[in-house]
Amino acid sequence: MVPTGDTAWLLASASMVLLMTPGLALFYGGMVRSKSVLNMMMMSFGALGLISVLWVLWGYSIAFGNDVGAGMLGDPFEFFGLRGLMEDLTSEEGGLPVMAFVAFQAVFAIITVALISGAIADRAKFGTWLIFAGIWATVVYFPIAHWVFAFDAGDVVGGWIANDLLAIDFAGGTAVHINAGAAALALAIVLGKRKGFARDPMRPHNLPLVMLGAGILWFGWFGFNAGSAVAADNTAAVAWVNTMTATGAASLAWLATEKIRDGHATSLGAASGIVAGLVAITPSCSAVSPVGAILLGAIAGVLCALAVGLKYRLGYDDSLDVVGVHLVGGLVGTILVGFLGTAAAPAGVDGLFYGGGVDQLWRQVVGAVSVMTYSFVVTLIIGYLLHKTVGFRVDEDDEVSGIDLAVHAETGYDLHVSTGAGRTLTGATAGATGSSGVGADADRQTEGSVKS
Amino acid sequence: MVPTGDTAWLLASASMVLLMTPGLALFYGGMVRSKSVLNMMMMSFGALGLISVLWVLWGYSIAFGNDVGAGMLGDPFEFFGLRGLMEDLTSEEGGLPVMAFVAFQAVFAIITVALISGAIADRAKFGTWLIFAGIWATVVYFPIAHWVFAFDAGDVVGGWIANDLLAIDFAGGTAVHINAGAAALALAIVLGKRKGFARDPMRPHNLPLVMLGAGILWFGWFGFNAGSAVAADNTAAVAWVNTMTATGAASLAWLATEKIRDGHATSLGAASGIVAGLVAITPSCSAVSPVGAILLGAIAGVLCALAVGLKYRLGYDDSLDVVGVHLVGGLVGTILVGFLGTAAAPAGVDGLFYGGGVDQLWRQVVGAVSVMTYSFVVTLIIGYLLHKTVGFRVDEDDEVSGIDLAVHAETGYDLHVSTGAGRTLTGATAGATGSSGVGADADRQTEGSVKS
Amino acid sequence: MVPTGDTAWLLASASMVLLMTPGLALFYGGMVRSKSVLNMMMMSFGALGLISVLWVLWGYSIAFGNDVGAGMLGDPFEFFGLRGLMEDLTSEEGGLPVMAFVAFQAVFAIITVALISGAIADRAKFGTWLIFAGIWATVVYFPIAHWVFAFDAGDVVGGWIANDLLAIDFAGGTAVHINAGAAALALAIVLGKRKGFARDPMRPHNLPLVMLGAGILWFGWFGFNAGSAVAADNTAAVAWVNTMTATGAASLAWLATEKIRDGHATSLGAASGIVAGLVAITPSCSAVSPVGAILLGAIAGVLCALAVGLKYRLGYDDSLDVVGVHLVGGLVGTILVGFLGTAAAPAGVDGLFYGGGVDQLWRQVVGAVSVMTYSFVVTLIIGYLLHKTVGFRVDEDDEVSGIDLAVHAETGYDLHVSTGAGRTLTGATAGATGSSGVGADADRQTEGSVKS
Amino acid sequence: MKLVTAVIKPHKWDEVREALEAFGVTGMTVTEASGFGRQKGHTEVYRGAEYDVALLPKIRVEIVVEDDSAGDVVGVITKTAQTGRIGDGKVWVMPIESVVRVRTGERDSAAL
Amino acid sequence: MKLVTAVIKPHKWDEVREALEAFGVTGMTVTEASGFGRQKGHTEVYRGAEYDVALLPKIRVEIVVEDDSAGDVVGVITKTAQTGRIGDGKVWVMPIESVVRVRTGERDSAAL
Amino acid sequence: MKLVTAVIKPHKWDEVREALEAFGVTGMTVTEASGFGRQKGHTEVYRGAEYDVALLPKIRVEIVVEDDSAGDVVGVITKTAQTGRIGDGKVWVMPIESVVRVRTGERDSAAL
Ligand SMILES: Nc1ncnc2c1ncn2[C@@H]1O[C@H](COP(=O)(O)OP(=O)(O)O)[C@@H](O)[C@H]1O
Ligand SMILES: Nc1ncnc2c1ncn2[C@@H]1O[C@H](COP(=O)(O)OP(=O)(O)O)[C@@H](O)[C@H]1O
Ligand SMILES: Nc1ncnc2c1ncn2[C@@H]1O[C@H](COP(=O)(O)OP(=O)(O)O)[C@@H](O)[C@H]1O
Repeated sequence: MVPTGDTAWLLASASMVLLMTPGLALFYGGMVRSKSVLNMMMMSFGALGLISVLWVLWGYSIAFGNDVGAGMLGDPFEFFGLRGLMEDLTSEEGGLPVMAFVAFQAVFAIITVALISGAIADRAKFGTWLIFAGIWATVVYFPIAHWVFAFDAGDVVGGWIANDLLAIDFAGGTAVHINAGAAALALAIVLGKRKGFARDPMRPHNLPLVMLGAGILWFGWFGFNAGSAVAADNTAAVAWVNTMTATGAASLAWLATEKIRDGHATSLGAASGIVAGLVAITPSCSAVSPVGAILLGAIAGVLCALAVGLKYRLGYDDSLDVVGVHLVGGLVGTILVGFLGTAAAPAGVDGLFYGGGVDQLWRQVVGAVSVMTYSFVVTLIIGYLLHKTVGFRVDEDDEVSGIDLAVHAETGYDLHVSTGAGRTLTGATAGATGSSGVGADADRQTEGSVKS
Repeated sequence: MVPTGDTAWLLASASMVLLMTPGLALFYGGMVRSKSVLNMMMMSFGALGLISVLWVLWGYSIAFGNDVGAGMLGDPFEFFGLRGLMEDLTSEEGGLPVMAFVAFQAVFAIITVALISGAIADRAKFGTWLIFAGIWATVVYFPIAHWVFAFDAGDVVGGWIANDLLAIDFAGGTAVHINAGAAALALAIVLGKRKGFARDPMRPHNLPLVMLGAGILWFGWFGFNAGSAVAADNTAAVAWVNTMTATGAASLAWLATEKIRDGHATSLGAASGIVAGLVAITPSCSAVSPVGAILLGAIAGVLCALAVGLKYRLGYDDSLDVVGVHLVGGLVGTILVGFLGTAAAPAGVDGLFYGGGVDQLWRQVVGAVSVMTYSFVVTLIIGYLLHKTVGFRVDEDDEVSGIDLAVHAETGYDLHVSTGAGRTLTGATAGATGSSGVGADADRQTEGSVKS
Repeated sequence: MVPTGDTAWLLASASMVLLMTPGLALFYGGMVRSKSVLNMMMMSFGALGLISVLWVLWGYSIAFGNDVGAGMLGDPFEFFGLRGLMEDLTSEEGGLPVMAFVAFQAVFAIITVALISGAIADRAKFGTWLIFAGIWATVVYFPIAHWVFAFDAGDVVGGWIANDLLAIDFAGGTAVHINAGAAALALAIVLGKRKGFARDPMRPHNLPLVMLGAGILWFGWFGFNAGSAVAADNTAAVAWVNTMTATGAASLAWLATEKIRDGHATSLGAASGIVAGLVAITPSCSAVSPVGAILLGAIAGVLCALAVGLKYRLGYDDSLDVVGVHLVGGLVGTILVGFLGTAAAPAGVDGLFYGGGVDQLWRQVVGAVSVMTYSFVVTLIIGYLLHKTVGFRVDEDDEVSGIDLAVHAETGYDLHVSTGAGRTLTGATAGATGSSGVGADADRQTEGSVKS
Repeated sequence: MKLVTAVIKPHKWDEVREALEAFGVTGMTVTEASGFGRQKGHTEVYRGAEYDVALLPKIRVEIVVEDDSAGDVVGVITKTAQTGRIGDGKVWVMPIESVVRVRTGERDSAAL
Repeated sequence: MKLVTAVIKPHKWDEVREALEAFGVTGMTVTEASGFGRQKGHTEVYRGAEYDVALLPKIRVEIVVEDDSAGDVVGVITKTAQTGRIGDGKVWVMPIESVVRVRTGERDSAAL
Repeated sequence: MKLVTAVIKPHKWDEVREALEAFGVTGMTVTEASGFGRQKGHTEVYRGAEYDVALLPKIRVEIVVEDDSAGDVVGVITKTAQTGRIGDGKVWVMPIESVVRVRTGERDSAAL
């Protein structure tokens, strides 16, 4: 028999997490200048399209296929194309539909890839981004998901972090955030700075969009974290409450940091604090108490608010602060489990502050550092290879005049009161024949085109 | 006993599908020029208000009342006003609350009506649109929902497509998309072309809004498709995964088509591909394998990308491509079930490519063509009647200067830095008396009004 | 054993209700002028951060701790920091995780606070708003939630409205809407009118944002109302359907009122009608039939549409009509239960029109008036105290030039085609040291700064 | 040299541009403007409160021309932008002392 | 004929328009502009990075007037738009050679 | 007094402003404009339909200057805004009869 309550929650969660990627597209898209909003959003939407296909083809199998050696990798062929997974029953004597789990994990893969794009705003070739996304998912994300999320089950052997190291990463602080953050740093280095970085203003063009994105991310994150219980149970409920309260605390902490340092509490700060809190509570939401979550969130809010300035000091153009928010926030959340973890919480492990000594702490640090190192190094290699071969960066001219127009032949907004002044339809590529000729429509007035 | 897991999923799904209509309003609204964004959104919101009332009054009864003849129509009086449906139990010995099913099916009716509006952007009288929506839902959608979604149950007799033809339409490829697409074509013909169609540029005024809309639609569509299992079970999970992967594939395929044909992969293309994929997987999500879904999505993406140019060749102004995306996508998805269906999927039927012969194929074709023909013809009649009586189109002047101002006395955006330059409050209609006089407020400065 | 279906629905509902606050931020944010959109949104986001922490600390305990006297207040220390609530079981022999209920109720507290902010658009000090929010939640909302939502259970004694008065308030017509509406009126009086109120135009700067907000609110409200069944059962399903249909009816009724009175049916009217209907059906969704819900929604739509003009007559600047929509709508919905309640609905009580006499009616009136009076008086006191001490209103200059810039040092939009003309980065506060100096980055060009 | 400034209705802009091109004008500079004049503005309604919007959207075109073309250019614009209804706009001509093409530094006639 | 161009603070625009109407000006053309001058811009902060925004929003009004009204129109604007604080703006007057009403083709005085 | 009007490429604006400040210009008024000229516009594609966008974004700067600075100001702008590629823009100079500082009522040279 299928446990319908758990399945209902898992499917709802998966849907909510899928929405996070469009939410991220808004969050990121609002932060760039209006001339590159579409390209920014397209990196997320491109990841959404591509990874949803790759996951079905070989992603799930690499992550959750039977281990092929040392907890590093699942068998890519075992469930290639999800074969054999459409049957009704999943575990032996009844259990969740495997496909519900496939669904839930798919959206994690998607958003992890999309997160990286924040580091390379305004300047990446879209085609190269897609190639990168496919390779990166295959050689970085899918294996790391195996390390962290594939628990041993019966005969099936899973990943080393989950089963051997026993680091606690409830919903992906390592696999998702540290991973994406390290990759982001690598790509920011590979692509180099935007023209005018740290000199020209590159301020957000649409902050309501950023805040909407943050709101959607928060909403979806309940699926992300509470859904990671893979059941509609007490663990899910605790994760839910911790996800709320740590996030609230992080947002307040970020605002307080700004108010003290800059004199103003900003809306971008509130939105950023929300994401920082969400990131930090991701690995830890099953391991800390609600009061611990407040503390953890507040620490993450302060540290991430300070960390986003690093790029100006160190000189890498992590345009939308993926490092400052996801890498730093992921590290904070993962490592603090070693301090703030309490046996009273569902994960049942005491951290240093609760008398558990350093046992869990070192496991957390090893897990975090391993993922960070692997991700950074491999991403650097992939990035440089693509940069030297197909090229990863658009022309400087296109960057200056705006990547949306150059790459996508589109403009984000046309809010002019005039009725499209100065624009004229010159050709409508039509129909199944694929010919791009001028339509035969008598209504068509060819003198409408420009002969400049 | 109520199966709470199934109910939870059904209620969550219904909520998600309700959100699709505002999502559609954004998707459509962003695609028109800024002078008509509100009217575009209002057609969806108007449908949302109106159909949610009509469904309760007689819609549910026409769709799911006992058949009154040949599988064409449910008894409109049986459940008029949903009478008798508030009791606790639904099926005999326990089952889903009927009201949950009422809820879930309501939102299908709403969005189907709203979809049509994309064909008549910028030029329809809002009042006439509402009248049309009410009539169309009553004589087209509610009966067709009976044909397709009303399965025989005990003594209760349902519709002919579901029970006699046995065409597979899991979540409404025929009832929703082919239906709306055919109606859209009819209305585009009735209303005629916008002034300047195919000559003046009518480019999207807010593409981030379009992408947000597409994201919300995708999210809601998991409720649409996976919710159509009416249970939180394996079928729902398979539908979920197929809905994800077909959509991703369609989006990529649309982008590839554009890249090859026009030289640019656009954000509007990504958003359009998403919707095309969602439409095509709607009827088929329970019938194909995940790999089949990739294929099906890719085909839909390519064909819809080619089909949207047809309107310029054939000369009908289907402004936002309801025909190119919903009619074509619906046909592709419905008919491909006859080819790509596999007995390993929940629907359990082999299509032509899986050795099932043409048995299912002809059923799919007959179902699709029947719905398309009925919808097109009846819509044409309703449309012309309204056009000739109350009038369906606004004045040419209002169309040119902008329908938002003329019909709704509003402007979508006021982003001027100046503090509302040149605008002055002249009267505030106040209070329960309904008088529209000038308030007695001493603070009111009447010299503020314009005497031009 | 945990009832997973109910838990799944409750967690999904809680997530949906959390999203309502960002939705409200958009709804409100779109309605103000572009120079104060961020501040408007920040009042909601600030409430989101702050109340999510306070709820965990003492809010839940005040609302749902054992009563400390006369049904007025729960024990603030019993569950301080949610202590002891992380265990697996909730009721004696199994039941919902308490933490799921904690989660669900948390988001009610958050949005109630956020709702108030609509009354004080464009002019409130952000810091004071946060202080107010914390005090108000503690002395107004948490106690009233106890009155209305804390049902006696075994030895645990709850609030007086729920258990003694027996007024029906299914999801918070009194505790949330009348409460927020009365507080809004008090704050509007405390802060006074905006400069130029009722003379200068202060029209919505972004109506698509308003409509998006309304759509998200509607979506989330299904969690709000149907989730209040605290089970995935028939009651939830009835609440769902009533929430849909009353809202649809209210939206149509508002539009009709506008069309008759002003000659135009507006998009702001549609969005406002949606919210009015949602408010009115909140207390009543378990108590009326679907046809009763249509009537109730329509009445609320008309009355709220008329009520929003009152502020010009009476001279208080309830900027975004929290009184006209939430107080009036809340009163309408709460009191109409006394007329339209039917024993056939889940609440099982007949109102005046269904032969139940005035028994339920007076209970509804007493409940409504009590909450309204308490909230108004206490809010007035808190408001004046803050106004006279820390100050509640920004400088007139800042109000005129725009609160976003003055308070948050941000601008909502930068949609200029020019590449950020005239703006230059002068300093990036960097890193963990917190120093705000100029970075050592060689790429940094200091001649980029302005020496005006 | 002269500067011809024209304030016209937005939906006439495309036609005017085409007519000017046909006439031989090779460049112009356009800004979005709002006009106030005899043409009535419109009324907007938000929650029952009415707002008079006195300003109407216009397109403002600036064209630098040779002295002897000025009259013709004004004529072309006047003819093309005319709908005969209030609010069609104005065209005015001002003297210019010099004009430079930024790209080359060419001056006056050579700068056009 | 003269062209009076005024650059003023946005929140003064309504008053200026009313004063000009009262004076008898029947039409004007308005554009949104940004001003750079003695008035300091402001600073915005995004994630701790500060941006100097040197430009300030202004309203730019153009009014074609009869030669002998020019001085008075400038006076009306100067008086009404004055707050006495830095950044109140400038008004300048230029000669116009001719003006045409597009609707009718009327010229000069008749075109106003 | 003279009015110098410059139409330049948007990404050159910051440099031009700095050069003008360095030269001693204390104020200017800026509007966003669109230019039409030799420089080709671009093509946008929406669902396979191509749109020619003839207009290109430009920044339009107005500077009131003393008679004898006009030439130098034009020179500074021309030099700074030059990229050598088509579309760099134009600068033209017109006579001004008077200018007033709104804040003080000061006139002409004193108004700058
Ligand atoms: N004196 C003026 N100075 C500058 N612009 C003017 C003047 N009068 C009118 N305009 C511009 O011309 C437009 C049309 O003028 P209006 O009086 O409405 O109609 P018409 O020119 O047909 O009589 C106005 O909207 C405004 O932009
Ligand atoms: N030389 C100038 N040419 C054109 N516009 C100017 C000039 N100087 C100032 N302005 C305009 O006037 C506005 C106000 O000038 P500013 O120097 O700030 O204050 P004030 O005029 O009160 O001394 C500026 O923002 C700018 O728009
Ligand atoms: N005759 C003109 N009158 C007014 N503005 C002009 C004129 N010709 C060109 N411009 C402006 O100058 C800009 C650049 O002109 P263009 O012909 O494209 O290049 P270039 O000046 O390098 O030859 C145009 O976009 C337009 O804004």
